Amino acid sequence: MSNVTFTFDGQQYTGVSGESLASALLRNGVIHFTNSSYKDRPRGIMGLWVEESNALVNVDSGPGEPMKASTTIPIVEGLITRSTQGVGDLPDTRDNSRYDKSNRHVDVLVVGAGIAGLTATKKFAELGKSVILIDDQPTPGGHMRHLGTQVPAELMAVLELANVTYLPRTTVQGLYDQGYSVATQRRTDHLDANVHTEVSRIRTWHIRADHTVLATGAFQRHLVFANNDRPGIMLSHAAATYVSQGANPFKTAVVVTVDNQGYRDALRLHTAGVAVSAVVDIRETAGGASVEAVKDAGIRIVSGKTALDTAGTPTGLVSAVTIAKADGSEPESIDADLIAMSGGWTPIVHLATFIGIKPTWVPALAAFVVERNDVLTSTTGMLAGDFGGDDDAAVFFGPELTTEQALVAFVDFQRDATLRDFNRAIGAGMRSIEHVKRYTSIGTSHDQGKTSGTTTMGLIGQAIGKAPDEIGSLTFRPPYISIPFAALAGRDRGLLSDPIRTTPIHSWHESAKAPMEDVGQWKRPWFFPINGENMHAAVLRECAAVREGVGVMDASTLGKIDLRGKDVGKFLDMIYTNMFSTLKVGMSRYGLMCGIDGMVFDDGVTTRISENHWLMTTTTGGAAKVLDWLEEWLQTEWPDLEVYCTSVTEQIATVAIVGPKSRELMSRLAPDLDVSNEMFAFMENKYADVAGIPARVARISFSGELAYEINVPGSFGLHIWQAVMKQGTDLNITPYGTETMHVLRAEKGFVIVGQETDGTQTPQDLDMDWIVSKKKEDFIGKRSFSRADTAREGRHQLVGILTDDGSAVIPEGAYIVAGVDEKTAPPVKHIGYVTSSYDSAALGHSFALALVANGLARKGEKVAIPMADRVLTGVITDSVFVDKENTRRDG
Amino acid sequence: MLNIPCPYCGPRDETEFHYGAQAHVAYPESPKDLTDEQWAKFVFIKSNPKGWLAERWVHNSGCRRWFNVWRNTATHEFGPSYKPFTQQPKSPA
Amino acid sequence: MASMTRRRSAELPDHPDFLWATDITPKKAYDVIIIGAGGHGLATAYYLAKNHGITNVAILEKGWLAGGNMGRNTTIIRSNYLWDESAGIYDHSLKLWENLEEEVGYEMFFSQRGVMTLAHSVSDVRSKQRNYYANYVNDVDSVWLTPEEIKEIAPIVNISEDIRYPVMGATYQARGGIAKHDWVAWGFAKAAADMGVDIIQGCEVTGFNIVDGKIQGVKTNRGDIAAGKVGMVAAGHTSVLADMAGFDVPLQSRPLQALVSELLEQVLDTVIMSGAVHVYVSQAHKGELVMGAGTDSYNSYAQRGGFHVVEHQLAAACELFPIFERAHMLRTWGGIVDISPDASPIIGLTPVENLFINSGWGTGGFKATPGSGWVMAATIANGEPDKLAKPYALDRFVSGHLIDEHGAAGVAH
Amino acid sequence: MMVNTELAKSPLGGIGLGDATKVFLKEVPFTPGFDLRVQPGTPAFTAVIDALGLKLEPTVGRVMRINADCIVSEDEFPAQGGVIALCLGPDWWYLTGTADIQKLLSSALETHHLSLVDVSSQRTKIEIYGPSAKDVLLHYWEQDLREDNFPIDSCSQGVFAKTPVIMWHCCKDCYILFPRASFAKHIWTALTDAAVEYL
Repeated sequence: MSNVTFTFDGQQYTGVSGESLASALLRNGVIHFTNSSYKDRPRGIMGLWVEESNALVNVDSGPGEPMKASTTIPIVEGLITRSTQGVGDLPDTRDNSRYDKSNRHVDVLVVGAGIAGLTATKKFAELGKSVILIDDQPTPGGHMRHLGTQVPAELMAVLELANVTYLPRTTVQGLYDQGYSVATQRRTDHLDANVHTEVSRIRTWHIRADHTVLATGAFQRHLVFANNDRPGIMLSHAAATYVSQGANPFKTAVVVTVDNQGYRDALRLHTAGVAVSAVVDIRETAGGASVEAVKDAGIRIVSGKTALDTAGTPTGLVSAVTIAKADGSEPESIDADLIAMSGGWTPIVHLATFIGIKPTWVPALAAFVVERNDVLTSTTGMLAGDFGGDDDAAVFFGPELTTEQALVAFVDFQRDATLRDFNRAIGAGMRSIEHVKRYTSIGTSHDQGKTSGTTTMGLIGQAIGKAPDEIGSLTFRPPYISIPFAALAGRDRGLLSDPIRTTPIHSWHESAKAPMEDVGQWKRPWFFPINGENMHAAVLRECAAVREGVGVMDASTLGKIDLRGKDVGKFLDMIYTNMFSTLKVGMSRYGLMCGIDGMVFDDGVTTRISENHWLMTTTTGGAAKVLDWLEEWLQTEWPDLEVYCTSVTEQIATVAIVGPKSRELMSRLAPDLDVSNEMFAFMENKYADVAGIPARVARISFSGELAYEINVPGSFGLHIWQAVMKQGTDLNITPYGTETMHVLRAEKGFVIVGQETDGTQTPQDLDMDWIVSKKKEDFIGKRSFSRADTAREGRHQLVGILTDDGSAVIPEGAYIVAGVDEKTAPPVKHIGYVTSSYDSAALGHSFALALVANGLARKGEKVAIPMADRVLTGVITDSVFVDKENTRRDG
Repeated sequence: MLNIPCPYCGPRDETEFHYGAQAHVAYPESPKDLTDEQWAKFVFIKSNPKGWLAERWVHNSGCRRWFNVWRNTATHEFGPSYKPFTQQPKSPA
Repeated sequence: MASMTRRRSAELPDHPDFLWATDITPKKAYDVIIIGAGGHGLATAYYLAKNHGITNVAILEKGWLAGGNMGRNTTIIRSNYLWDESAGIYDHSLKLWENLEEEVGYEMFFSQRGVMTLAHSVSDVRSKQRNYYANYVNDVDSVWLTPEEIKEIAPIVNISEDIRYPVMGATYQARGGIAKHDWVAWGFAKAAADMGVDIIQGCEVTGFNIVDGKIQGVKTNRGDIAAGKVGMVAAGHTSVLADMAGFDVPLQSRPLQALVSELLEQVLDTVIMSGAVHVYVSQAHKGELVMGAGTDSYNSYAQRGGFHVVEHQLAAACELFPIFERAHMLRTWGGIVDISPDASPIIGLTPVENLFINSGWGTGGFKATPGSGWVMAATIANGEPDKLAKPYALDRFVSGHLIDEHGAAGVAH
Repeated sequence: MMVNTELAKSPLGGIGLGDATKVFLKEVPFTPGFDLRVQPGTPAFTAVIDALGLKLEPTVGRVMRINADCIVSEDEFPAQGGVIALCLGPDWWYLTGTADIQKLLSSALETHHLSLVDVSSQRTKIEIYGPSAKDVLLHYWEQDLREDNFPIDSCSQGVFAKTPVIMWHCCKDCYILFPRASFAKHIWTALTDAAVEYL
């Protein structure tokens, strides 16, 4: 036992290593710990562990932490703490501690390493079960630790067994369905400074146990009497434990009890050298070994009385207690600087109630207990009502008090909630425990009612003449004790906060300093600025290069699904709105998918590689969703279709070379490939060696320009890209990003699912009736087209908009008003909104796509776009702005 | 964190699955012959009882199979799980 | 955080000495029975009495008053929804909020501290901006904030470009804010009770008396009670009631989890929501951080969800608000929200004559409490949908005229 | 397909890290892989078994192999013509090894309804071995890795650091992850961050 130096409220103290901050402060004579949150009353340490609701601190040393119970903080050299008044503060600095998580499956989880928990561990370990034993104390033994008695050797021995994992300083925070528990382990706070930084400060355990044994023990309750909150008024079990461990600032004690625990603690105080003036017992008669022992020790026993009120010193410490009968009669004052309360035991039912178990009230024990023994969960020890025999508690929570006394009789210390508040709640009509809690805020503070819960229900019972269990059930919510946010974030911070997806060509994009766009989890190059260009300049340049020369884009993020089997065509005819079964081998076709509600859901190009082998592409964001969609229909509706789906998104890297000069570049990359229109037509696929790699080349265009998509195995993606850049140098090959891709497709009126659509557009709304098969008997979504609202005239339809001022780019999302003479000040009736809007190099003019009510019939009409700072005007046009005749795609 | 009994892989954490709501709602034989009301019922109405529900899950991070399982929505207790197009076990209720 | 002044939080004032009568024995018959003493049910009863003079009303509650989602939500109030229909009903509700404390005569801690909705990607910005412009034409107050302007209003937001999903902008509704849920419910309850409404707790509806397709009353665990009209305002339990009444509702009941921290010095004096990273947060009057996330994926009536949802939410919170790293999660809980296919409510008539429905508020019901009660009361009183409620009729699922607010819901589900 | 490693790049460039007496992590680039889909109990299934010379059992989680003893820290499987089959679903196997699997199955593919898709670039291969290998994995892997539940030559698909992976317990203290190529860097970052405490 070495000494350590620590700081509390700016003053240095010395304590014994291994003891708690609370213990060390009592050892140093600190009884007045802080003042209360709202009423500013002096308060001292009252408890022993997490039930403490007065003595909270902010920890300023180490990583720092607000609002910690001083009873749970192990003192270490250099510890710096500040008392709080029930409100924490958050430092502005980052917490650079490491936090992590780990997962375990186990046969049996035992919660609590008291005698009951150790006994259960022994039992299951000897049956050959794997056991995880979790305890929130630094060493095993539970109450025995506090009593200073030795844990039997045969129980200690189980900790050494190979099939037992013992986790001390670990708190089971939550118990969930199917034996799932969450625990937090404090791994470094008890260690002296400079712990290796690779060790996590707190580890969150996720444990799935076939069976969970709850041996969580119990807390002692306080009693509700006038001025029961003065420093020096403590739970008897806590006071006796501190004092017998040498942390003893007290001289004279009065023990106020409802059970024999008070007598046991009186003896411990007596033995430790505190003069016990009296044991005041609300019971008329008491018996048992501990009672006899108190008599033998010559300690005065007062029967049938309890504490009514206390007196204090000028600084507010308790100096005397007035005892009386429960009705307040026969008062007598006794001097004492320690009032030790034993109000009965409250078994720790938290974990049980988390999974919906309702504790039962046992009057003989004056406690809510949980007796459970089923496949998933069992209880033992004090939680199960085994109080070890002779407690013989009275059901008593406090004496009758006058209104004035009730004003200072505290039920919840940290919330400063008094019996008076409580009585007002009853008077106001509150009957449910939940209502009383909300009316008074009892039980909502940092300790979450660990001490006040049962007391509150008991008092309501007393007030309206019902048993505590008729008031409602004692229910708690996870976590058992508070947990730092960062600990629950674990490693999911910074880079790891969400997975980043990259293509095989990503390293090239990075070295080109391209700003990235987050598309789902993918990082995609947004644009490729050269010599300090801004985005607008870069995109105009990239667009022009593609329309006039040749550009290159990394299209590898598109979702790709390999489809095999004789029924793929038939299947796709149901999935897509248009016909696929007629597609010829070697050809590609654009397709649109709808949900059963008839609304556009995804789109992409699908290729028939061979008779029974197809390759579908999806939107970048839609890949997983579409694969799930296909599997759902195949597995749950049409299991007889011979179709297998395989994701090949990463298998295939796709490099698109686009623009009038792409043919020249393609022929350089693949000398053996005939790239003429005659031999290699639009939507055709060819196989050739490209830069030495066998590739599938497709004549697919998302820009309207002549284009070739080079598809190779992912591991060759970077090689192909580099070859394209090399071979294209003299053609001024121009890499472009997602923004330019968006502008180019918009100029052609091609939609982007998720930009032109928001889940409420049919193909017809997108002016794509051409892609809805009239021949097919059925396809997914078809039936919904004929619903009243879906079939009605005047739905929002995709059109173009040209602003009168060609230099003004309408903000995307802006709403549109019919005519320019209409009122434009809000509230104003709108006819639609802008989905896409860009400046266009090709047009030398800005342009936009929009969804407008009855828009197709409105082409040529003037519109206004009202915004807070200005009103733009323009005209509704066709949604295709460039190359309406589709001549450019063939070069 | 539910522990969901996949009939192919055994019990796995909820995070490996996607939910599919009420089981045994088949795509209509001939949608075009349904009234709008009947079609709306197929599209939008899924059973939502408090208690035992035969529901669909897909083990999409595992074997990728869809399956059905009885689950009590009031207690999160699982009953038997079973493959599509196999005999439905009777409700544990 | 120099620009941030930290305030100590204050104790709340006392509730009144008397709230409502308890242990009421139900009468044999009422003009109107409201099923569910949640916020919307209480507000419905209040406006039935106040706006329509109908006071022979009973509210039947199987548990305790405001013990459902009203007692366990994150209390965010805003009206900056996307569609015109939504702007109509939610902004009506917000206007009612703005005079509610005075009108009802009860402190509700209604605080118009603003609601900020962050955007984290190019497409996220696009859809949030559309929302912003939609609010503009509907005359719902809304502004667009740059990251720097966000920092002005909420200095604790991390606007660094290096985080996984950088903050690229936000919509901000200054009139939005929070209120204290219990106080709101109790205010409505007290005012309704004062006007003669019977609030009957621990009274569970076990069936309906329906003759020739017309409601006659309800069966309860405390006997049959006759009624001219019945309103179902039972949130997550609506499907169970509809089953008893013999019709279908397109609802799924899902767990929605929320959590609070311990009391902390004030560091956040607005409401911040981020659909992209699934977190929303405000700091309540006493100083606790109140946070919510997305719903769990499966149907449940168990009032609890998966812990992984909470862990994900706190990870997101630490990224967005580094100062929260050391804050403690003090309590988590789960509610049961009734999710409709288009994330919009279902209000109006049912196939049973004189049986009315108000449900499907999903994750967003609290903000609508007064507006929902207002239109439901009018619908019940007049026997036909209030004009603001018309678009939300059950038949929209047949016609296909959905009001798809998924994008605008607190968290994109 | 034989990989021209001159021109090919693996997602992690064959990086390795650690200490075999504790835990060692490394990427094994260019491991061939195929997704096989075939319905057990069909002629197609029999044809596959004959062609591979490996009696596939349709038990999800079972790994079967011939001529393919796993020798950790060797970049190649020792024997030529080795085939390893990881059963991922009731009609789904992930095939890897040194054999020319495409060639072995080519005739079966012509005559039967089955699907064999080259996914060699879809996934990469990361070996994690050493006494602490399991502990490192359990920081992210929520499935049960206890030997009786996940013995040698078990495999499983699941979520690892929020990404989809195939996990194979290939021999004592040795596990192999097959992550999707696009997530490889993320998984490597996650693994090395978790490994720090054990090195």
